Amino acid sequence: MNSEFLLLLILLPFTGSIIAALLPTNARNTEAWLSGGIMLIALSITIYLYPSIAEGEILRHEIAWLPEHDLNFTLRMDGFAWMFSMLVTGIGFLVVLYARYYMSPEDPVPRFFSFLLAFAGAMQGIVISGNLILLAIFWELTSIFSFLLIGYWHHNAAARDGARMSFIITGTGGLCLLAGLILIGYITGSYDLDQVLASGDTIRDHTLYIPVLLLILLGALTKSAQFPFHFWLPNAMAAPTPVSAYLHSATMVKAGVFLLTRLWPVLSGTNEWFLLLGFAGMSSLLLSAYFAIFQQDLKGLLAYSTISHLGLITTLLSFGSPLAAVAAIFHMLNHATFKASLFMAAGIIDHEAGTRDMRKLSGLFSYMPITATLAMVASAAMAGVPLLNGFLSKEMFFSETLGQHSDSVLDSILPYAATIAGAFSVTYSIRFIHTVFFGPKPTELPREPHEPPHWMRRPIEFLVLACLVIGIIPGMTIGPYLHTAVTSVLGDYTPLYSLAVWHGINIPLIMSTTALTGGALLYLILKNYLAHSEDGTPGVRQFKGQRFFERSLVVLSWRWARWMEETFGTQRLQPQIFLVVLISFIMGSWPFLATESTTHLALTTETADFTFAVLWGIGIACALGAAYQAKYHRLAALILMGGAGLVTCVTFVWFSAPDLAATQLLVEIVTTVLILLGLRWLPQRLEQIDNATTLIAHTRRIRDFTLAICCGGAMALLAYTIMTSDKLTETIADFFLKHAYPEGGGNNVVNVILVDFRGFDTFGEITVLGIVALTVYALLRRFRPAPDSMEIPEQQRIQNEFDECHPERQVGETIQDYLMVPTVLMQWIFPFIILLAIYFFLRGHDLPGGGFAAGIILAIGLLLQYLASGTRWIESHLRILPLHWIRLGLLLAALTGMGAWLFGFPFLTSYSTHLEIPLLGTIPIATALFFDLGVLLLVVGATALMLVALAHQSIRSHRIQASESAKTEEER
Amino acid sequence: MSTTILLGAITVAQIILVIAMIFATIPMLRGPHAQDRILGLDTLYSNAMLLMLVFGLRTSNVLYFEIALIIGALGFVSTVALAKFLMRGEVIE
Amino acid sequence: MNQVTNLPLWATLLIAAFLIIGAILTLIGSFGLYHLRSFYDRIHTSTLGTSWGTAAIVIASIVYFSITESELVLHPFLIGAFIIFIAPVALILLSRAALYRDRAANNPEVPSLKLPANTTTTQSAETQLTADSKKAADT
Amino acid sequence: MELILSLGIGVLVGSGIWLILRPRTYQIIIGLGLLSYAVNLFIFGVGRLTIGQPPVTQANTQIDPAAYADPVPQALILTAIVIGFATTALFLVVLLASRGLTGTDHVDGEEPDR
Amino acid sequence: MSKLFPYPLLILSLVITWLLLTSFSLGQFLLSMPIAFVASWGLVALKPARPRFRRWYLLPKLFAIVFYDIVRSNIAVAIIILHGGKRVGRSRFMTIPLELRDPIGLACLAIIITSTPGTAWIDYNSSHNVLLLHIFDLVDEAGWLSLIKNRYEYLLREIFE
Amino acid sequence: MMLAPEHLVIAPILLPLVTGALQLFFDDRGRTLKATLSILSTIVLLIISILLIRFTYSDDHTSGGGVVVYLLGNWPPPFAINLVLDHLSAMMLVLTATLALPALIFSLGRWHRAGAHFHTLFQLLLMGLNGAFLTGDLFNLFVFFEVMLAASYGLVLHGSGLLRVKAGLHYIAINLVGSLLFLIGVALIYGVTGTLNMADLALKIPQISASHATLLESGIAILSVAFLIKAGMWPLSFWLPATYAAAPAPSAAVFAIMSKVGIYVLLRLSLLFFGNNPDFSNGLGAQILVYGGLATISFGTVGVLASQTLGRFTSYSVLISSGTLLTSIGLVQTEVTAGALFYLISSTLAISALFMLIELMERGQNVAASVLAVTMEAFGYEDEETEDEEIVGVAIPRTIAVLGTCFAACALLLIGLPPLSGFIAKFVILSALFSPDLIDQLTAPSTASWWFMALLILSGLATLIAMVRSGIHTFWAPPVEATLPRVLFIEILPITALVGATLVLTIQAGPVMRFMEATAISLHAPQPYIEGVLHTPPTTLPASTESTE
Repeated sequence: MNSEFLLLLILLPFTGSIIAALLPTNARNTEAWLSGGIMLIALSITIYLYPSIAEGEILRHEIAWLPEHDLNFTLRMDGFAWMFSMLVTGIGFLVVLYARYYMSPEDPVPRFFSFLLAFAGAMQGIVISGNLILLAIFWELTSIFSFLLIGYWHHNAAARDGARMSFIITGTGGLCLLAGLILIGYITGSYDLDQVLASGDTIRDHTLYIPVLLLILLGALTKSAQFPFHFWLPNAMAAPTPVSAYLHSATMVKAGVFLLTRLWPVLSGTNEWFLLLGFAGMSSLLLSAYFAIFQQDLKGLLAYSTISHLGLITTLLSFGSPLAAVAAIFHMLNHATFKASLFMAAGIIDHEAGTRDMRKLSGLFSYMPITATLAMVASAAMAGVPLLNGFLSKEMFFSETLGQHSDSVLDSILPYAATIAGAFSVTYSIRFIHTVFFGPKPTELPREPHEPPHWMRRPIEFLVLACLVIGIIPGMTIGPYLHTAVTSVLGDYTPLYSLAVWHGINIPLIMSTTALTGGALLYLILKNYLAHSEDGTPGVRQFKGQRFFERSLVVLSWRWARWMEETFGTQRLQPQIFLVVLISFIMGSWPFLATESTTHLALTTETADFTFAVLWGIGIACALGAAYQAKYHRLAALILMGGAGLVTCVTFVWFSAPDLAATQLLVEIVTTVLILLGLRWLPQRLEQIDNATTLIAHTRRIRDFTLAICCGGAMALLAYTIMTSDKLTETIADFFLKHAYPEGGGNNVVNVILVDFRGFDTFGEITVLGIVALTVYALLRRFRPAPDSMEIPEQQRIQNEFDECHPERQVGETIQDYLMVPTVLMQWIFPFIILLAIYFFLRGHDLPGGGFAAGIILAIGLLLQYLASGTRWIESHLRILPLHWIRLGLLLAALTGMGAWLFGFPFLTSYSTHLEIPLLGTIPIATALFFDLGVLLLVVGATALMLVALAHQSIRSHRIQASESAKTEEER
Repeated sequence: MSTTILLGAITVAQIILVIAMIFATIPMLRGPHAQDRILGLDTLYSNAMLLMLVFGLRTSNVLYFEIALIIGALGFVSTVALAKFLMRGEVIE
Repeated sequence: MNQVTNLPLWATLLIAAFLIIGAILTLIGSFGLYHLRSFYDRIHTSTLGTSWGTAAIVIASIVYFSITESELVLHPFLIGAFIIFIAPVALILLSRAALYRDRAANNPEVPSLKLPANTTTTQSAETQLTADSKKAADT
Repeated sequence: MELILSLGIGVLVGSGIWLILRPRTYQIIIGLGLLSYAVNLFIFGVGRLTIGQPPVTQANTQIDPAAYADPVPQALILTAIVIGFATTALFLVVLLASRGLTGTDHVDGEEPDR
Repeated sequence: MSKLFPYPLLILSLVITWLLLTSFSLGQFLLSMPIAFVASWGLVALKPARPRFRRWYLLPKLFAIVFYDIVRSNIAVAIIILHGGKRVGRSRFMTIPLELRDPIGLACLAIIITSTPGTAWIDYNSSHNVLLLHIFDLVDEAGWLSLIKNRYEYLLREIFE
Repeated sequence: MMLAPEHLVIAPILLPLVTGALQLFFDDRGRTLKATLSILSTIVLLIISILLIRFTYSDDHTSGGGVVVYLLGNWPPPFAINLVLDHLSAMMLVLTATLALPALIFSLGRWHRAGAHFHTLFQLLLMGLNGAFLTGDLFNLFVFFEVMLAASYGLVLHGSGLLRVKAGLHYIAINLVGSLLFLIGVALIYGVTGTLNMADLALKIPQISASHATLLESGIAILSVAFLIKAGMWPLSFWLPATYAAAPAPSAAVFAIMSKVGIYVLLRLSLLFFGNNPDFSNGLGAQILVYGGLATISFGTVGVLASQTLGRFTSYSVLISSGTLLTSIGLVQTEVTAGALFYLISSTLAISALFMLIELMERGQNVAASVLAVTMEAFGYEDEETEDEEIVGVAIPRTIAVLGTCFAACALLLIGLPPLSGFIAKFVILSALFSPDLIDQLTAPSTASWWFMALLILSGLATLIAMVRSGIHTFWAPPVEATLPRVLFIEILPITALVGATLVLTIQAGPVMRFMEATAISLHAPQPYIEGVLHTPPTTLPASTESTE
């Protein structure tokens, strides 16, 4: 029953977040009421759940999500989770209250509260998820929402940079964490937390322990801002102060140590764990405490102190002893209380004084005595002054550092380092208080400071009270709760510990005293320096983590990436084609090289026919010639390509493929004309001008030439092998040959295949043709020729000028004379070509021919008329609407195919019969004929559309040119 | 007897025609002017057409006539287009 | 491969003769194309193939198929007819284009334009404008 | 026969590949033309070569599939020819458009640095 | 009738062509009619000048002459080529003034001249009605002139004008 | 019409075709009508696809266990062409329609006016895609590839312009070469097997004679190069970023699935041809896929980081997605395949949405500015505006808020961050790679698996860096008012719809994954497919059916 409340704990904040996002911009109070209410409800739920938790019960709530992959929406709450849940909701409530007064009325608060609630939900999710993957999900969600919260004031560059940096670092950590958790799942066979917690030994003994540990530490340390990933936290201080108070004291950064504690039972206790974690924790503890002293920004100081305190917790966890773990858990709690209150205090100071720069702030005590007092108590807790909660956990820490953990240098320097760090923390705490509240009255403040609204102070008051109460009577206040938390983590290993304030005079106490006096002395020494120094730690001031991060990000993600992109990629076409060809060559010939069996290359010359050989001699010469001429003599290359095409066509005839030969020939004619039409728009290419042969170009040519020869050779071999290999006994062709006439109703098997057996191919093929025609049309509508080919061709200019020079001639007469006789002939041929098309169309089913050939013939007939009479003349006489043909063709083909549905047959089922018509005899009629008619219509339309669209460019460019020259004349 | 004569004649005719095709190809390759190349292509086309007619005789199959017919009726189109390109600089005005 | 059916001897001889004649005429024509130097000479030679070269082979096939199919197969005749009517178109267009190009290239072989009237302007415009047009030769 | 045809295919492929590796769009279009001849012939060769046996059957006779050339590759080539024609036409127009917009006929739309 | 079939001769030749392509049977003949009609549309749409055959009975004569000339010049040209084509200066251009102006007549002349080896139609100048020919073996300029003028042009003018 | 429901199988091909053809009857003035027609047709297409996916669920339609075979021309298999609907193809159909509808709606904002025949080309692209997914014939696949490519050429060039034409030229050139390779491959396969039907091939390939085996391998190798070009495997993929980035937004949005066609075919054919061959997973082919895929992910990662514009960035994401899928296919494990299928859907939806979104984002700013944003950072020009100490936030206009949310969603999807399906997809692949079941077999995860995991995470990281970079510059860099783009509701709607679809995918991850697993199992054990195809009888005349009964 209680377990369903767990779901509520998650759902409430997220629902609230959505509602908050939808509220109007100025609904500051509503937002605050909503968020506060939600936090309060969640807090009450948590409190309500305590009795069952205290009995050691573990609440579970499970919803199946992806059970196959063991990813379920499992919620689980034990004592430790409960404690964190209290922090999340309790401090969350206080922060909302504080934020209500902190945020300016002009701020678009819906976004703020929405993100804040969502963040709270995500944090709550981390705390109570019972499935490792679910935990990772919430983990990343906290990164995302913290990014959004830090970047809340995104008009501020610092906020953007800080947000980005925190997101990139914690996000990366999260991805690593996910990998680590998946590996844990791999090792333990489950992602379920309970199951994982039960298999600690399996994990520690596994070969993958080190990678798992590294990945999980990466996740946790980045999140908790531990050295060397600490630098994002100070930059995240660009966030609004409530965000800092919530995220950077109590929740977000705590997630890392939370996870470490959660997995402490299964991961800790090894040497690697101690060394890695201890190093990171110690470095953070010491360095950040030192850095904190030199910060001039209040929040910067607090940020570094946070890193330092988290370092303390990390160090404690690294020890692997149960007592240290207790101390760690205790310190998490304590740190949350005093740090949150300090952040809020800093926010108040900032709010009231208008600056957070400690060089400008001083003597504020007289303006805001209550706030000052509160801040003083909180910082005393931070410094570890007795009778405050900070002292207790720090004392535990000191005593733990004395223990023996592993045989290493780290171990022996631990107590000293801890003491020094303690001294530093005293120094920065004193500095915080002394600089801000004491000393002369401030002079350069933007506004007159005074006490904040008292509801804004309430959260601080509450937290400071907590510090005091816990610090004075720990056993009665926090004791039982801490115990619940500790036992849930440590289980049977829970040690005996005491939360007493006074343990007698022992080494930890001496260490504490040393730290307190040392810290105070250090402050006295540094005081004057600090009052005017630059922001940042001397010596490493130049070395800013942020700058380093940005630089390395730029280098890594930009310079190197660009370099790699250029090195391993290309934008040029030639290398791309080269690679494609090369790879196909390698892949295609690999099987031959890999197998031992050499393919029999029995050169049988006896069947070689002299005529055929000579024919291909011609073909080869043409192909080589075309390859040679294509650069400088385009027309020659085109002509030679025609020659090669002709040889191909003859080859088709030779080997019994009349249909192919006809189609090949017709297509070749149209292609030639098309290319000729295009040739006019290409630039002049002159051998003498750009025949530059650099060494690189030369090498490239040799390389290409080699590849071309290799591929040619390979293809020749491949072709020879397959042509001479045994003929298959059984192919689908047999079926076609046998059924073409009886069932397809046609004798020309190729045509029956095209319109019936594999009519669907033809269907697709004509669609391609149609699409291309449309594209060509669309493209040419926007066509603009290059300036140097815009003018009318030179020939026409000369001929027109000639006509102009002779008064008895009219302009254009040369061309008229030129075309007069051919035009007459071509016009008279036209009906015969139409006849030929009809002939080829009608006989296609039985003899070579068919819709495609007929269509092209018709298109060529039209083309001839264009050639003879010119576009304008033809279009004034003959209205052909190519688009009309295309759509009719497509529809006719489709409808013919669909006709079969009427009879309950699949698409394209054909029906053929032989009609007895008087006088005409039997005439084969097949529905495929209509399909073929569709093909014909489309082919005519598409071919004509392409040719005509291209031909129209000449007229258009003349027109453009004319209008432009007219324009220039007007300007004169 | 007559078969041998006929076959011989056909073979000879084929060889002669294909040699004629070689002669037609040479101007295509050699030039020197575009018009020479075009003329070569035109001749190559008509030679190929004749070759196909003869091939039809050889296989005694009427089917190949259609190819010859297409070359005969439409093969000139490329030549016409090429010629007009030379004369006017563009094919369709 | 040998699908040639038996024919009467006279027909065989007739067919063979026509075939050889046609082929040889074509060969001569193509040889001329290769051999002759001037484009205008070449034009004449290519006509050999398209006139009697074609005609002879067409006749041969008409005879052959008329006998084998035992009906008058005039089908190939159409090829001849098309060739007769169409070959001129290509040649006329091509030779005029060649003339233009030769004039533009100042080829001394071709006659410059002589027009009976206004001889003063016959400083032929076509030849006049050739200086910059040389580059257009042989695209 | 097979040898000659294979050589022919090889040379067509070689020339075609040489051309498509060249920098000028026109060379590419000619190269693609040659390559498509080669590929068509290759597909054709896959059906094995037969002389004088076009796949045109006689009506109402018993059909021996071995007596005819394989019609399937022929049908495939017909489709391939049409598609090849269409795409060549498109490529041509695109190269013209590229030439018009960039002013050069280099495949990359800009003259390489010399 | 003449609107529907403006070119009866065309229809006729289309029908004949169809029959040649297919077979001479009644069925094909019937089929050829609509097909020829459809095909003739192509020309009708272009509206070229209708040929007027005034003395069509002269056509056979023309055919015969041309046939004979083609055979003759075939032989002549073939011989010249086989001799190596060494005829310095004998292949030349010549201009011929014409009187024939009918386009179809000119087309016929062009066909005749071009189909005949040895003569080539190079250029025609409409403003002066002058024909530029190229003669392969030009020995006797006057002879060629009269050949064209009297043998062909005269007949063509008779037929078409 | 007793076979009416059966004919539904061909509807995804015919419907777009007929729509496209009908649209040609109206000229540009009838654009509204065309648009209406397009939308209606695409909606119907979506409904049909969903019906079809239900077909594959219920087994009572055919004997083939969820395999529905459509015999075109009513010829008995395997001779003629047939369409095969199974889990995978049905899924791809639904995905296509799901992408098409938003893209189409988006185009109504402005793109469909940018040139002629947009709607027709769009519909025909759908026809090509659907045909490629449905066909069961190798050569017919070529034809539909060409339909798809031809339409895509048109759509890339739609609107013309220097950038598009330049990219289009490369795209077309590469794909023409690819098509030739396709033909060579198909020819070789036909030459040694004598069949073109995929199911029949699956039967014939194991029985092939030794002398033909090398030829077959060579043919398959060449064929797969053609598919790898389309799938965008490095180093055959350089055309892809330029093309996709240059394509108009709605076109690019549909293109998101085009690279997946190559993947689809590889998946289908490799498992169909070699699924029964236990050596396949260790063979060279699988290795090429795995390592090629890894290389592709790496290259995509590099490209994502190096991109100056969002368009290129998204295109490189396509490569990452392709690489991930290729590797997954190459690993030949049922579980991984299932995860990969989930990933396929998720990443395709995300990329599609992003392509549309970036168009809207870039509409507000001039592109030069966003280029500058990156370079500015690269060359260390710091923003000199830290003086801005005002502690008042800036209200975000609603448009920006919606765009920003969508952008964030796309980012999460592509990076693989929770809570959207991108995370689930990556998780599912990874958890399948490191499946706990492997422990029992005592087989350590292969080296490839480790690399795969590392690259998956690295690519996510790179995407994160790049997306945060551009997202911040677009949405957060001041002043917001100046960059407020004019965006129509119908342009935002499709993007949100796609993002919503991924949300559904996330919540319904369980059922979806079960479907994917069923699909993966059927792919890895293709016997039902083969039998389903080969044993489908042609329809007999209704009359004769009665007589036989």
